[in-house]
Order: sequence, then C-alpha cells, then structure tokens
Amino acid sequence: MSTTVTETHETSTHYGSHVLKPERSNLGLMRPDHGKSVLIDWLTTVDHKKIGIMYGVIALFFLLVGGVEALVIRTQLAFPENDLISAQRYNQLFTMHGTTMIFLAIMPLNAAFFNFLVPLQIGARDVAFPRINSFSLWAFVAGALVINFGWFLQLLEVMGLFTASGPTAGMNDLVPSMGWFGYAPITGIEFTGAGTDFWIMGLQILGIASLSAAMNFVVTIINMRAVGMKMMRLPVFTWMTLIVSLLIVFAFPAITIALAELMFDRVFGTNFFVTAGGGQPILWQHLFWIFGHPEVYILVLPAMGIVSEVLPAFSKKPLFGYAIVVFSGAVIGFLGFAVWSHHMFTTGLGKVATAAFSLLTMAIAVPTGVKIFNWVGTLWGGRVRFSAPMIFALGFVWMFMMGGFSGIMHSSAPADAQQQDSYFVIAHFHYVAIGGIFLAVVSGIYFWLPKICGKMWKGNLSLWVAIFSTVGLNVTFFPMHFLGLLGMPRRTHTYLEGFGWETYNLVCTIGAYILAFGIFLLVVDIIRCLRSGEPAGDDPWDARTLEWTTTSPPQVYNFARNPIIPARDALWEHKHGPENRKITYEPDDGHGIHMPSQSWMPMIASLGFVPLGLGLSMMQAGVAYMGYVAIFGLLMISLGVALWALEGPGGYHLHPEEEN
Amino acid sequence: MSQADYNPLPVSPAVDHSGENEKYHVFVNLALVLAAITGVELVLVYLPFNKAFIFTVLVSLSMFKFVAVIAWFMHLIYDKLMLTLAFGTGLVIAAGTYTALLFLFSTDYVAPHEIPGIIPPGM
Amino acid sequence: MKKLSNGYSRFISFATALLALTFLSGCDLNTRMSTFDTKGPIAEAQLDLFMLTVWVTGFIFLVVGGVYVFAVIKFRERPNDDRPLPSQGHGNPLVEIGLIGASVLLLVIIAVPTLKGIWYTHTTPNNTYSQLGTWYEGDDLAAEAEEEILVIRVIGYQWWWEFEYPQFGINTGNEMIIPAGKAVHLELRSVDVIHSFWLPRIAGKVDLIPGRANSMWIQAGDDFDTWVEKNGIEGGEVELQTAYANYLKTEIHNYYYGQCAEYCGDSHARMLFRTTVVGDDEFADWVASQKTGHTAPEDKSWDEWYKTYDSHPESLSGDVNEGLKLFVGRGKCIACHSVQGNPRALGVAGPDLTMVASRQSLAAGWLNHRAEDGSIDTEKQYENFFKWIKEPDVVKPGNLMWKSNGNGIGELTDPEDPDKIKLLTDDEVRKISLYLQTLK
Amino acid sequence: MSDTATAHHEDGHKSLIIDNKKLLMWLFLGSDCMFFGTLISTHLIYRKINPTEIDPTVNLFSLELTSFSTFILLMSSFLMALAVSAMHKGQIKSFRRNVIGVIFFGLIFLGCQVYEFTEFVHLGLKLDTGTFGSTFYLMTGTHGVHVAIGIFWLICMYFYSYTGKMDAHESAVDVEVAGLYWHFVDIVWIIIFTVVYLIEFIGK
Repeated sequence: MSTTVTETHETSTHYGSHVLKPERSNLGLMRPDHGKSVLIDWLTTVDHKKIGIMYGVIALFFLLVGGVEALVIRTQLAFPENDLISAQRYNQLFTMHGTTMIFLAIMPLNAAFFNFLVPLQIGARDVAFPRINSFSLWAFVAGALVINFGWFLQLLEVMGLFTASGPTAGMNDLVPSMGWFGYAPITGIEFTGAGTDFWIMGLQILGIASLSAAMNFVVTIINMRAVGMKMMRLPVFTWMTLIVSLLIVFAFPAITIALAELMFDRVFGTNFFVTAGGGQPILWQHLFWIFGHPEVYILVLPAMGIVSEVLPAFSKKPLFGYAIVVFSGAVIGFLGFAVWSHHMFTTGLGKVATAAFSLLTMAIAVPTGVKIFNWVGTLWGGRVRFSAPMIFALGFVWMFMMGGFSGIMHSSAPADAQQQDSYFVIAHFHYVAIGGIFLAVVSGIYFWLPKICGKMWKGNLSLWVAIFSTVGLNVTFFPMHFLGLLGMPRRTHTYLEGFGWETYNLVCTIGAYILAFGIFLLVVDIIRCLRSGEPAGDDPWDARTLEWTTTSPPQVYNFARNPIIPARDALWEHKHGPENRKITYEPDDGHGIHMPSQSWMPMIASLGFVPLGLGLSMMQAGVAYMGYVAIFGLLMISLGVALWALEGPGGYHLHPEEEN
Repeated sequence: MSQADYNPLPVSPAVDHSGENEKYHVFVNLALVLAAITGVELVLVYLPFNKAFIFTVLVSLSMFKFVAVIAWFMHLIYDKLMLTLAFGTGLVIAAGTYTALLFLFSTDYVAPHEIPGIIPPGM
Repeated sequence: MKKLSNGYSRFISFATALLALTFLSGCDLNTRMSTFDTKGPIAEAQLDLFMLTVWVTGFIFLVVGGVYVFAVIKFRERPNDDRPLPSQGHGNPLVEIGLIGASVLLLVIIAVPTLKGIWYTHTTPNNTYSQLGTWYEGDDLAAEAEEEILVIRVIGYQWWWEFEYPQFGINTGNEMIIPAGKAVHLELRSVDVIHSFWLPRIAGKVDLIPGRANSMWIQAGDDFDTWVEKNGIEGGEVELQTAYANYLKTEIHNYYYGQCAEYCGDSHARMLFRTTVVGDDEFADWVASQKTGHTAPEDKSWDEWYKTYDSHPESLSGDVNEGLKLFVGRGKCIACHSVQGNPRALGVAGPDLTMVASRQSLAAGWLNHRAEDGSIDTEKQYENFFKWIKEPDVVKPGNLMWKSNGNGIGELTDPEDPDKIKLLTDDEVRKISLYLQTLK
Repeated sequence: MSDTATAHHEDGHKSLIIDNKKLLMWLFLGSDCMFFGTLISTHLIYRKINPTEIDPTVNLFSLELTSFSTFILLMSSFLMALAVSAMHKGQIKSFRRNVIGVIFFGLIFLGCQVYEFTEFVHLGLKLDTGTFGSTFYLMTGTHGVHVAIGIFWLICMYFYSYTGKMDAHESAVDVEVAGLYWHFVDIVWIIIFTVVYLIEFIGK
C-alpha cells in the first residue's frame, strides 16, 4: 500500500560496475535486478531507455507488418477487376493497415522517442513512475497481440485447425473488417463477427496503455525537470511530448466510452447505436472523431518536435521563434478538440454546424503554417549541413507543406463534399503520415541512433533511403489526388475498367514498391549501424540539448550528477555561449544515485489483458470456455497489481566512478 | 546560472499543519451547506414555479456544489496552480465539447427506422 | 560532403523526372466520374471552390516553397567553411505577426466563398422552373404536388440502391432518371449500414445514415435564367428557348455514373449506380410506362396467365413462358422482387424489376451492357443476366440473393440441411434471363 | 491502488513542489471528466432526440431516495476530507474513525443504487429498453463501479493503517490521493443528480 516507509537502504556499498546483489522485496521474493540474465533484465526493466528501445523495435516490426498489408492492397489495385484477393480479405487488410499504422506503428514509435529522450532532455534520472512505464509498454504489447489475434485464427482456419462457432460463425470474419474508424452500425452484431470484438478489446487495451504512459510523461515533464530547466527552456521536442501527452489524456476517454458502448451493444443488446431501438449510429462518428481528431495531432506533433530539434542542430542556429512554436503547438492541440466534425461534412450536419467547423478548420491552419514559417526562419542565415537527419528533416518540411495544403482544400466544406472518402483524402493524409511523420521519424532515428546505441551509422546508404522513400512516396500518393478528383472512392477492393483510373492506379502501385524498397534499405542501414558502426562519441552533431552531454549510450543513471541548467539550448550555450552559461552540476551528497528496483509485476499485470481481451472477444463469438479464460486474465491483472502494491518500490544506490 | 533556481527543499510536500484546524471549521460549514442545498433542490422541483426558473436555479446550485467540493474538500484552492490547470483543462474541454455535441443533435434530423420497401405515409 | 551534395542533386533531378512522368501519365480529366467535368450547378460550385483553394494554397506554396529552397541553397555549408557561427537570433516578433496576419487574410479569401457555398448547396431551391406543375406533362399528378419540386427517396441497401418517386408512386432500382435543368430534392435513407450518395459530375456526396433524415438537392444542367445569364446570349424569347433546349439536349442529356462512397461492407466496391438525365417528355413517358408495368408474355392478361399457370402449367411453353414460370415458381424471385403489373410479384427485399431490361447495367452497376452509342447491347445484357443469376456471389460477394437461400438460388429440399439445395440449372437460368430481357 | 505504482527518486529535484502521485491523480481526474462527460452527454442526447421513449406517466425516479443517497455521498465526502486532514496531522485513530464512516456511507450509497436498479427492472426498464435503459444503466453503473473501487481502496487503506507502516508524511499523500478520487466520484454524482434526476422530473 504505502510505498516509501519500508525502503531498505543497505546499499552504501560501492558499486563501480552494474553488477548488483539482488535484493528481496517486501514479499520476500528476489527482485529481478541486473546481472541475472539479459532476457530477464529486459523483461523486467524499469529503465526508460530500455523501455524506449523496446517500444521502437516493436513499433518498427509493426511498421513492416502494416507496410506488407499496404503492399498487398496496392498489388490488388494495380489492375482493374483484379482478383488477387477476395473482397473480404481486402477489407480486412485495409482495416488492419490503418489500425496497425496508427496504433501499433506511429504511436509507439513516438512513445519510443518520448521514453528515450524526455528524461535525458530535461536532466532527469528516469520518468516519474518507472513501473507504470513498464506497465504501459507491456499493455501495448498485449493490445497489439489481441488486435492481431484474428490473423492467427484465420491462419488456423485456413489450415483446417480451427472452426468458428456460435452466433457470428457464419460471417467467418475473424480479422477486423469494418475500417479503422469502425463506423456504426457496420460494427453491429448483425453485420460483423469476431474480428470486431478483437478490435474493440485490442483498442481498449491500447487505450489503457496510452493513457497510463501519457499521464506518466506529463508528471515527468512537469515534476522531474533538472534545476534551472524552466518550462520555457524545455527543448521543443519535450514541449511537443507534453502537449501530445495532454491530448492523449483528454482525448482517449471519448473512444474508451464509445468502445464500451459498442461492446454493450454487441454483448448485452443495448441500443446505443442500434436504429431499431432508437439509437443513432451518427453518435459513434461524433465520439470517434472527438477522439480521432486530437489523435491526428497526437501522431503529428512529435514529428514536428523532432524536426524542431534537427533543423537548429544542422543550421547551427536556435529555433526561430521558440516561444511561438511552442505556443502554436499548444493552440493546435487545443483547437484540435474543436474541429472534429470536419471529418463529417458529408453526414448532413446542417448549415450552421458545417460553417462553424469549416471556419475552425481553416483557423487551425494558421498555427500549423506558423510552424512552417519558423522552420524556414531557422534555416535563414544559418549554416545548413546536409547530413542524413537534416535531409530527412528538409524533406519533411516540403512534404508536410504539400499534405497541409490539401488539408486546407478539405476545410472548404462544399469542395470537401467531392473529396471526402475519395482517394484525394488518402493522398492528403499519407502526405502527412509518410511525408510528414515517417520522414521526421527517420530523421529522428538517424539523429539519435548514435546516442541510443553509441555507434555512428555509416556511409551514404541513408541517402538512398531518402531517395527511394521520397520518390516512392510521391509516385504513390501524388497521382492519388487525381484519382480522387476523377471519382475513385476509398476502401474499394476493385474497380471497373473505363473510368480513367487504370494508369494512375498502376503508377501508385509501382510507387508503393519503390517506397517499400526505401524502408527495406532503412532497416538494412539500422542493422549495419548496430553491427558494425564506429563509436559515435557523446556529441557527434555539435548539438544543442542536454541529452548530448551524457555518454553514448547513456549510463543507466543518465547523469552522474544532476545538471543545473542555465539557459535554453543548454549544451550549445555551454559550448559556445558566455562563461556564465556553462552547465554546472549539483554537488555529490555522498549518498550515491538512487535507482528504482526492477519488477515482474507490471508485466504480469499488463499481460493479463491478453487472456482477458481474447476471452471476452471469443466468448462473444461463442467459443467454448472463453469465459474462464477471461476470468483468468482478470485474476492475473488483479494479482499483478496486488503484488505490485505489496512488494514495495525497493531501490538501491549507485556510486559511479567520478569521471566529470 | 542564478542559484535562485536551485531549490534545496525536500521532495515530500511541505504541508502546513497549522492550517488543518481552520480547515476543520470550513469543512463542517461546507458539509452543512451542501446538505441544505440538496434539501432545497428536492423541495424546489415540487414547487409550482416557472420551469425555466427552476431549471436555472437547479443548475446554479449544482454548479455551486461542484465547485465547492473541488475547491475545499479537494483543497484545490490551497494547492498549486498546476493542479488546477491539469484538472481545469480536462473540465473545460469536456464541458465545451459535449455542450457543442448536445447542440449538434436535434430531432429534426431523426428519421424513423427504415423497413425495406415501405413508402412512409404522407409521401 | 561533396559526394553527398552530388547525390542530393541527382536525387532532385530523379524525383522531378518521376513527378513529371506522373503528371503526364494522365492528362485526361474528362472521365466518367470526373469532378472536373461538371454537369450541374452544385458540382460547378464545388469545383469553383476547389479551384479557389488550389490557387490560394498554390500561391502560398510558391512563395513559402521558394523562400525555403532559396534558404536551403543559399545558406548551405560550404567545403572548408571557416565563417564565424551564424548569429544566434531567437526570432523576430514583427515578422511572425506579419506572417500570421498574411495567412489569416489568405484564409479569408477562401472562407467567404466557402460560407456562400455551404448555404447554396444546403438550401433546396423551389423556383418555378423546377416545380412539377410547370414542366411535368403527365396527368397523374396530385394537385398538392404541383408546387413541389421532384422528390426522390434514395434508400441504400447492402449493396444496391432503391429510388422511390413518392409523388408518382413508382420505384426503381440502381438506375435513376431525372429531368434536365430541374432541381430535384433527394431524401437519403438507409436500411442497414451507412452508405453515401455520390454523383461526381452532378453533385458531391451526402451520406445515407440509418436513423437520420439526410437530404440534398441536385440538378443536371442550368435552369433557363442562369443559362442565359451565364452565356450572355441575346435574342428573342423563342430563340433563346430553342437554344436552351439545344444546350440541354447536346450537353446535359446523358448517362452519369455514381458510386457509394462510404465503406458499407464486403461488396462496397460494387455498389454503383447510374443516372439518366432526360428531357421533360421522355421523363413523363418513363413515369407512365413504369406505372403501367408489364403484361404477361404474348400480351396475355395476368389473370389469364395465372389461371393457366395454376391449372395446366405445362401448357405455357416457350422460353419466355418457362422463364416466367421459374420466376414465380422454383426460382422464388417474387419473394424479394416486384414487377409492376404482375399481381404476384410483390417482394420488397430486392430491387423493383419493372423495366429492368431497359436499364443499362445490372447488379448495382457492376455489370454493364451499355454499347458505345448509348444503346443497350442485348447480347451482353443476356450474358449479364445469366452471370448474375447463376453466380451472384462471384459478382457481388455476400449479397442477399445468394445468402438468403443458403448460398445459391434454387429450392431448399430439406430446410434442416442447407446443403440440400436444388440449384437452378444452366438451362433454367437461361430461361429466366430471357424472360427478364422482355421487361423493357 | 495506483498510489503504490511509484518509485521514488529521492535524488531528483522537482522544479515545482507537487507530489508526483497527486499530479497524476489530478490528471486522471481531468481525463475522467471527459470519461463521464461522454456518458452523461450520451444520455442527454438521447433524452433530447427520443423524448417520448419512456412513458411519462410512470414515475420512474424516486427523488426522495436519490436525494437521500446524494446526501449520503456528500457526507461521505465530508468525512473523507476530515480523514485526509487527520492523516496530515498524524492522528491515525481519527483517520480510521473517519475512513470507516466513509466506507459505511459508500456502502449505503451502493445499496441504494442496487435497490433502485432492482425497482427499475421491476418497472420494466431494462438494459435493452430503448436508449434510455442503455444510457441510464451504463452511466449510473459506471459511477457505481467508481464508488465500489473507491470503497475497496479505502478498505485496503483502513487495514493497512494497522500494519504500523504508515507515517504522517508519505502516507498522508497516499490518503489524500485516495481522497481526491473519492471527492471526484462525489462531484460526478452531483452532476448526475441534477441533470439526470431533477431536470428529468421538472421536464414532466
């Protein structure tokens, strides 16, 4: 229950290395601390850097999964009336492509950067709640497993090892196939089967993971800053993390309730979205987009944060208009809650509502434009160095502009009536998602990889990654603007010949393969770096922020002594600024560095979501004994949380060799 | 670097215990007021006043109770501004969003449940 | 560093070439569902707004993009750069505020026409040109409808469209017929999931949402006044009327393609529909024949035919009669389909088949038999009927015609065992197809 | 028991003197505003567009009972405030007395809710009765679950206070965080009482 009273500090022993004696928890169990086995170390870690790396690896894996799904989709569409895959399979693929990319690739990639960088950037030893952080990671893994479980069942079914039974068995859709937006009433019990249940439970679990992680980051950024790290001295990336985390905190409850209502409709026969019982399917759309529009900014703001770090570092200039960039980020976040209905211009909102949301949407273009102006302003008068991170960041600005402009085109509601649900929209948000978020993330990978693994990527392969991904992206998505305006609707598994769409579609498909090759090269380059990169040094880029003051890779305690921050762009001022702006360090109080103990409990608790989610979903689909599986999951979660509460936080002290 | 930023206070919140006794009286008074308001609300709905008037009074009273519990029982007025911001943001976004949503729904847009092939009367 | 710069310029030229190639690959913007080739005032208003946004954002793109490229080139690091560090300025509030002001101004340029456009597209007009009393020439119109404009109830099903004309009491499926130059009010309803009505060359989309009373208005071609005003043609009333009629006839009367634009399940991609825009006379004729419906084969009356069918079915011979026998009998088509005139074909779960053979497509627009010159290719039509009845699940996976009888069309010999279905033979399907071809 | 999910960084310096757990709880409550906002607005929307769904002549709600349970919940909030105050002063006995009161009142509230639900089901209002049944039960049910979690949490704290491991400083924060949660459950009920019960009644 309580946390601190029983801390046993028997640890004034001097540990030069990381080998520690495992300590016993309040329960009398051994703590899974360092030195036992690498696997256990990673599974039970509470170190934000390791958690960040795991987020990154899993997210990259799902990026590839989502990419393969996209390639199959594009291959199917290469020719009119193609029958490579069935309509149902296609629908499953585009549903899972969207869900995977948003919830299992981009969000966790962002989380990977948050985790690894934020404590380093604010001069903290770790996040505020290290075990909640570990819980968030494993809950994310649990959600990913539940949401993708349908593929596994489908495989078993194809192999003849599994047959669905129960009320929805005839539908045979074990993989979600109602679109990532899940518009009611197609998610209703009479239209879709078990796939929808997996989707509901998976998203619910991912929501829990995101919420706990986001609250953790808000507390970390507000409370754990080093001395002197005032809010207006925070690196922009950390600012964007704060805003994104707040967006998650305030946007996710809407989808949580919407999913709960949907689940009640499916399981208990309630009428939230059932027309026959007086329900209004349109309510789902509102609740979904109340979450969904902030979600768009949740996805894109971290990318803006990354670019706002890379551009100054490679222009040798501070970010132009720091305060305005931060402020416009906050305005985007806040206004993001006021424009949800622009996804619903064609649902017959009425004149006044349409007009209001149209104008608010135009308004949100202003702070977004401000950011672009400031990035250009950052380059102006600087000294632009074309290294890989910079090339991707420059590409980001250009591509993001293109995505942004087609966004402005959507804001005019009558024009949007032609664009909505056509390929024009697909072009728009893929310019933002790939041209924007993906390029920024790759830029971030090349920028921070030397810090993460201590090795420098080598050669010009990164340049080829840039060429193939940028060219692929444009060849794939630029023609889609035209496809949309020529009347091709989204989410269609095939199309008739003679509508003038054939050439465009073929070009798009070729582009998709070029893009895929670019991503393949990226993976190769990362592996090359990890296998045989040269030591990178602490500050290979002559960079500006605090994370570059530590070793590469950083020690488990991040900073041997807590830094005291004299200015924004602390490291730059330290290197190039006047004498009174050097980073100083707090004196050693002789107690050593307090480190949190590792724990199995967050992982046990969060992996309990797997049996709970799967059990509930399959119980609904009529599979026998699944109720017990669900109860088992619930018990596992309760047990994990209870033991977590009772084991006590533990902790030990480290005394690093004095090197600085 | 100005040493003014450097704050050597311990981590745990320094609670001013001398204020606890005054708080006690505030709490007792507030509890009485809250109980009284609940009584008033119950009586009010039965009184033959104008409905709009009763509605306004009810909403104001519940707002008062809401704010009072937050401010004193949850000691938000004694605490740091940051906490008010954290909670207030959520409250404002929720209130704004859902008020707007409430206005977006109207009976004008409701159509009866369609049954195939039936042309509704009056067409 | 030099090598990198080389690579960068190589990359730019490569990208430009590919982009240019993409541009050139399809210049034809006048395709069947193109939103550029507008044929009605709504689509036109929407296109105008779109082009406005293109010009405004294009302008911003040119300016900002130009400055951006200039900055990247001008301020690049030179080899052996030993210049002092750039000045560490944190920004310029005046520049920032100026840029914010400029972007707000540019947005106002879009905002004002947008508001106008919203009001225009959301308000169904009721002008004299469009009132039924003015142009409709049939004598079957209720008096109260004379001052209304034409109303069509569009009802979405998984995966086909029903078009009801409540003012005339008629009903058709998947192919709707509207008069040229007249505003038409559409009531959009759905019986199952969300669909979206999109006729790109005439109007942008509005969703059909269960439980929600959505509506829109469409119009193919301008009305007389607007047309005169727009084209600035001078002349006497009669000449102008002739010229206007000519404009409608040559430019507007046509066959338009539309498609469901909201994901609605398995066969969403195959939920298309067609719209024929016709003249006033032609519309009246169509309404009349739709109302009359069909007689039994060989122009028999239905009473006579059914009497024979009930007593001596074997005496009704010939492919068409056999087809009709299957239509009302073993094929159980009448359980879901109705045919105007036929007293036993009253089903409502599927499209109304009155005059189905005069439609130019089948299966919600997926199977076409429209010939190049706009007439019906009867051979192709027969093939399409055959294919659709024989294997509906191939044409449209998951559809009701296939599902309702336990995966096929035919007789269920044992209701307990869905596998024991006696499916229609090829010959039977041929006969039904031949019968259906007579419904025109 | 989220208060336990922490690890302490005694070395870390906090720029603002707010306890991590307290900030976390306030953020959670801000998030919960959206949570209950969604539920309550769903209910109100369906009341607005389906006004005739429930028979207006049947007096479903017993305002006396609900006022009583509102009163009970407010008083439990009062006792919770006293318990937190006592813990800050280190008066563990007073803390126990007050917390037992909170738990008792909370159980009465839950009892009232169970009784109310049973009555409604007898009157024919079920979970699948139109949209009213769906929204009403999900909303009040979710609130009830919040109350139940709060009671469970406080029971744990009550027994924990006998282990002798509580101290005035750190445990006071734990108790305060639990208290914040409890008060929030109370203010949600204040809103539900007004917009769902009272306004429904004057609307008749």
